[in-house]
Amino acid sequence: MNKKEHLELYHQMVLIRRVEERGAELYQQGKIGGFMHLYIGQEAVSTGLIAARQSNDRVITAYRDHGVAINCGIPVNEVVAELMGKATGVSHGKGGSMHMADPKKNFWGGHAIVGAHLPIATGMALGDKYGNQNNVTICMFGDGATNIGFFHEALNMSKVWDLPVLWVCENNKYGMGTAVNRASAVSSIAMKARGYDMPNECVEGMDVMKVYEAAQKAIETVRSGKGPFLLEIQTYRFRGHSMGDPERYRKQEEVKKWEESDPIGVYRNYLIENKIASARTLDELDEQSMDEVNKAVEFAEASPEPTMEDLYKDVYVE
Amino acid sequence: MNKKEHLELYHQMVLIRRVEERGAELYQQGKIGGFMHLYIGQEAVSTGLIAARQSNDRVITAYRDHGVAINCGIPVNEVVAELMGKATGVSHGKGGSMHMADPKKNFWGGHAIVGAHLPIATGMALGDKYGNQNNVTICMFGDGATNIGFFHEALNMSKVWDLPVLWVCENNKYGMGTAVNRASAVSSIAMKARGYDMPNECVEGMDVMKVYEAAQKAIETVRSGKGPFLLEIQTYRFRGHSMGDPERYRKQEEVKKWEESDPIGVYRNYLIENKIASARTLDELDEQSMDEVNKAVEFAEASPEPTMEDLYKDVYVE
Amino acid sequence: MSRITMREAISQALWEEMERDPAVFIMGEEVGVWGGSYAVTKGFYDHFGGDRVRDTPIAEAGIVGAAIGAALVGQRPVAELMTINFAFVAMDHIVNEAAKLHYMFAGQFKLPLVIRTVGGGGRQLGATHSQTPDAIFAHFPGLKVVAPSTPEDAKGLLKSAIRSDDPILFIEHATMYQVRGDVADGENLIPIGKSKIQRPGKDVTIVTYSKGIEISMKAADELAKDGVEAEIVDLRTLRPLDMEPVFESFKKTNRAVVVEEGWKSFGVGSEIASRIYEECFDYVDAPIKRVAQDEVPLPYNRTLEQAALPQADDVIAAVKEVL
Amino acid sequence: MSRITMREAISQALWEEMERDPAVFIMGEEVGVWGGSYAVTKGFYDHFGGDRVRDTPIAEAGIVGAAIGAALVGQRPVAELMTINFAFVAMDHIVNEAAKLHYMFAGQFKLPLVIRTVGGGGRQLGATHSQTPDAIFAHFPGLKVVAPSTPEDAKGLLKSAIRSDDPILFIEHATMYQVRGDVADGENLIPIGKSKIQRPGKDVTIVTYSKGIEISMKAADELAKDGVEAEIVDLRTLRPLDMEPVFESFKKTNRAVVVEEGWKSFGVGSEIASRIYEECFDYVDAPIKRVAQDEVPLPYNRTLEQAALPQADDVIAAVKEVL
Ligand SMILES: Cc1ncc(C[n+]2csc(CCOP(=O)(O)OP(=O)(O)O)c2C)c(N)n1
Ligand SMILES: Cc1ncc(C[n+]2csc(CCOP(=O)(O)OP(=O)(O)O)c2C)c(N)n1
Ligand SMILES: [Mg+2]
Ligand SMILES: [Mg+2]
Repeated sequence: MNKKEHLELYHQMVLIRRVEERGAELYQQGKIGGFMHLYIGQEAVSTGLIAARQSNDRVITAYRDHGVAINCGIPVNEVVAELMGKATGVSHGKGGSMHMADPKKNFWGGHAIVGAHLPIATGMALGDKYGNQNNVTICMFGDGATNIGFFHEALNMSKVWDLPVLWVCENNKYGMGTAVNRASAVSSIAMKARGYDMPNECVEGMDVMKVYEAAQKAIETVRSGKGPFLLEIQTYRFRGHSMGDPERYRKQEEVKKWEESDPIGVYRNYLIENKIASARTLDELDEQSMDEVNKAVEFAEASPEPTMEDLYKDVYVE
Repeated sequence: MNKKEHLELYHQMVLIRRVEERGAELYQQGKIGGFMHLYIGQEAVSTGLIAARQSNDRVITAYRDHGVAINCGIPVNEVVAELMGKATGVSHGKGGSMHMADPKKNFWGGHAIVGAHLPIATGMALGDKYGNQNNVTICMFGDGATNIGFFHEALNMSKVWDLPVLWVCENNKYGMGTAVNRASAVSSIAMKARGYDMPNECVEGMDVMKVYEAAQKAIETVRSGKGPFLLEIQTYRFRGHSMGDPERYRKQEEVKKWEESDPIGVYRNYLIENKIASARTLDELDEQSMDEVNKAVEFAEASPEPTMEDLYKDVYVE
Repeated sequence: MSRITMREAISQALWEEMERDPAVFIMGEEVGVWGGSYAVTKGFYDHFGGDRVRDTPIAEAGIVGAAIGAALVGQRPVAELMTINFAFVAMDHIVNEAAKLHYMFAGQFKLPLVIRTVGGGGRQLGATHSQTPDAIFAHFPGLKVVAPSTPEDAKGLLKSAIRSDDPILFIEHATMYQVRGDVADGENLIPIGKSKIQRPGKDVTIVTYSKGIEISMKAADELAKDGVEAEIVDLRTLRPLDMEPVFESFKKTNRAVVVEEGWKSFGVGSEIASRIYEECFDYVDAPIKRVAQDEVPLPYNRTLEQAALPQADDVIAAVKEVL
Repeated sequence: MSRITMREAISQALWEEMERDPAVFIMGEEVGVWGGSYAVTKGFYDHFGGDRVRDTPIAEAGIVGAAIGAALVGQRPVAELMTINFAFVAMDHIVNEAAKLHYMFAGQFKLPLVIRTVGGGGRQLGATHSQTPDAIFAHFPGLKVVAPSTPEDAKGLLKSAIRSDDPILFIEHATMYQVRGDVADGENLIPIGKSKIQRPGKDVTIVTYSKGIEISMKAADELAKDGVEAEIVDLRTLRPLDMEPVFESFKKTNRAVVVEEGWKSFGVGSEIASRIYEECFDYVDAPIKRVAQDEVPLPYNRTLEQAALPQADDVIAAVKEVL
């Protein structure tokens, strides 16, 4: 990875962080509605992962999707506008926080029913294999999602048919307020691959470079026709599950502890220590990101709402 | 196991065989309707398994349930009457072949939605544990059923909560016409236990004694509070999946090959070789079984149909 | 008598029944440590412990299936599905197991089971999380479907549901937890399957339930200003459906509007209207109107979402049309 | 023109579309080696191979989910659910994913997806395997629901469904595969969402679809002997619902009976009746009658099952009541 690429990753991570922080404010002000799940603390996961994809590789995830959208190249303007329900949003204000997608960027959403997008990912890979397309489908989901039947059906099918899917579990230790070991028979999600005889790996997710390397390897394996792969990425969310989480299920010390390995801090140190970038360059990127987010909020505020016509549009194609 | 017990097992196996053969005839004559799934070839599985339970242990299975019903102690009269839809049937003619049950015999059915009874079994064990009842729930299902989400959710929950369930997969090599390896990522069903960190074993199912021993051990483990256990039993169905199966998916040689280890023949040899019973005693039991089945058919034929009142009864308790 | 919220009423019902009967327990996602995603079971975990307020994996079919099993062996589980939108994930266990087992095995099995869940739109949750598909559950004989509109009803009906030996889907409305109302002190069991006049009137019959009551009450207040006295019938239970109070009211008013939050087609209104025509044909003075959700998946944008949902104004307009 | 069975018609539609468009493929339980549990895809596996006639594990949510995914990336899958009773297992993917994705993402996703399935009672399969719950699927905007009654319609509608870019639930009736009818040679695409007069008449309008056509035709034959000419409207598609031919017919006959195989409450008949009253109020000469299944889970016993199912006699009785 060259310097430019490194800075791009750093930029994405900071941009995500700023969008999320600003989103939280806008939510408090009532300018964003619905459920909103912040990605703060997990930025290295999708940033490293998606940096490793080719543009023809498809990405699909759950509702915690703002970061993923940004990593996939959706302009921050469109992300913020979607949060505010505007016609200029990536889903034209009809999807909201949980439902961002842009197939042109090979980002297939943003899905809010836990685990339901896993069989869909199987199908995307099936469709690609059927059509002789050499794409990899990258499907992200949480630790909690590995306990629902969809996970089982999707992983099994992908293996039976040797489909090009990379299954990526973001293990942030909780599904809402339920710790992994209270909901899953095995705390190591990667271990679940054994029931499908599927290659797998578990990687530390606060370090974007580690994620990137593991993702590259895994995507390569999948692309080479060896069938699906399950990648578990250990991470942590610094904020509540969604806005308005009483957080009775964990101690603030635990959160503090994890914050010490803030993925942005970790990466910043890495870049400086390895003389890839100076503190000043990074500071500039920080400022630039803040600026982009400010502009995005202005853009979104100034954008029109969807119209009554939009309300009745797109129920069907025909 | 003493001689009497051995003869009882032999008797049950032959009785099942005769009921199934006679059932096939009655079906051809149009006296039995709906779907009917014969247990011929698999008799050793439920016979050995259920012989190992205590009467307070609960049994629940899928639609291939005539044999299981007989092993649980449901009179053959009631089984045949149910097949013929009579009021004297174990489910009063409302359930039919796929839905026999008698909670007084701790037989909880007879369930026809593939895999749907697995979460129910988890719940029975949960209810028992919650109520401090030292019962084991024995849940039987096919190889095909291990690919549906219900299996995953049920096994995971049973392990997370350390419930007293014995999961028993009757691996008869096919789910309808689909061979195990065409539907399941792993051909060894026992291996699926690994994803739940669950103790497991695979045992040969054409030998009732092997099944009995494995079941005893497994039930003991479960009863001792060590949580759930997955027991895979290798078996084979000699007939089609249900009446009217074109059987395009397997060669007759394969069936022939398996018929060489007919569980009744295997057991008969064992009993004679080990001088537990003479051929003559066994012949007598064969005849007695035939007689019982003949009487059961007579009983069923002479039995009344349920009434119009029954049609509207039991939609609700209240 | 005390004035409490819907949330408190439901919470009290659960608490009292758990205190009364050790066979009653709660299971579902986030019911325990979190205290319920709508805070209904806040404090329960500490008081009753994790066995009686059981947090589950995210596995709706597993949850309902397990509740069925526990009910079969004699417990009285209250399974919570975080929202009714996730009930589709457990659909087989709700409509094809819970609704069938008692009948299919000729009465040998009992399922004293309550499935509590939360329906309704209006919170900008987008298409998959905003549904009011109550009607489709009410389609299945063997299941009972209850959806209360007041704290008193919620408490009394939930207590009855927990004591019932039949499987019951109990639907709360996500936007009504703060609704306040008077609730009688002491035990007040309300029988399941009885509709109720929520507001007496003589000019038009508004038949509705759950959230529909809220908007219909608002509409009735407005209409009263114009001298129109609407009688509002709260169905409370969609199956079994108690039409007697509806027929009685209609025979008096000769005009009806049915109000529901879900989509109109194949919804609650069509059933109610059909039955009124069948039973009161000679009393009909004007076509019965249905007020319901526009037939689109609900969008995120607030303006659009509110436009798609039925509002008091829609009820008023419908009443004016039938008058 | 050739006279073929429903099974042959459906089979031909699939075959021809697969020959025409390589993006079309079939997936489902036992569609391949077995040849389809209702023999609809017999011979397909040998001709098209296992990639285009894909046997799947028993995993209905997985099947529909995978079909959705394949559709999103440009294929045109025909997913088969062995029976509609198993559609509950895939309910979330049918009504909450397939029906929502196009709208929720503002038209960015297309889902050229057909879910073929088989409904209906009358084969002694017991409560969980004998349902006709078509109405509940028709409740969801975003999904189209087609249920043909003749070989010609089955073929023409299925071909249109496969070419449509919308997700379509295509419901066949388990007891109608042997029904014969004339099918035009060559390509005959029938548009989705158009009702049709299956039998002209002037005295009463019978509105129905799928199996209801069979029993209504029988009833009409009987009624004709008494000089009653029933006009039968075949809805063919439950969503979108084309009521124009119904209204036209009703304005002529002023009397209607709605016939469906499923349960009456919250079913198809209530929707049809409600719409007729709404649109043709001044033409109504008698209360519209609904003929439907008794509200019990279907029992195994044949006599009881047949008693619970709607029969031609029930239609005749209903017609006589409205006349
Ligand atoms: C089928 C279903 N059940 C329940 C929910 C409610 N819910 C939303 S997010 C969530 C927790 C998911 O946890 P995890 O998969 O670990 O993802 P994370 O939020 O940690 O990223 C739950 C229970 C849902 N959206 N869908
Ligand atoms: C959810 C569901 N899908 C499909 C079916 C149709 N079906 C009935 S039995 C069966 C095969 C099951 O195979 P397996 O679990 O191996 O049991 P076996 O018949 O071999 O005993 C299928 C697909 C069903 N009953 N339920
Ligand atoms: Mg998580
Ligand atoms: Mg099998």
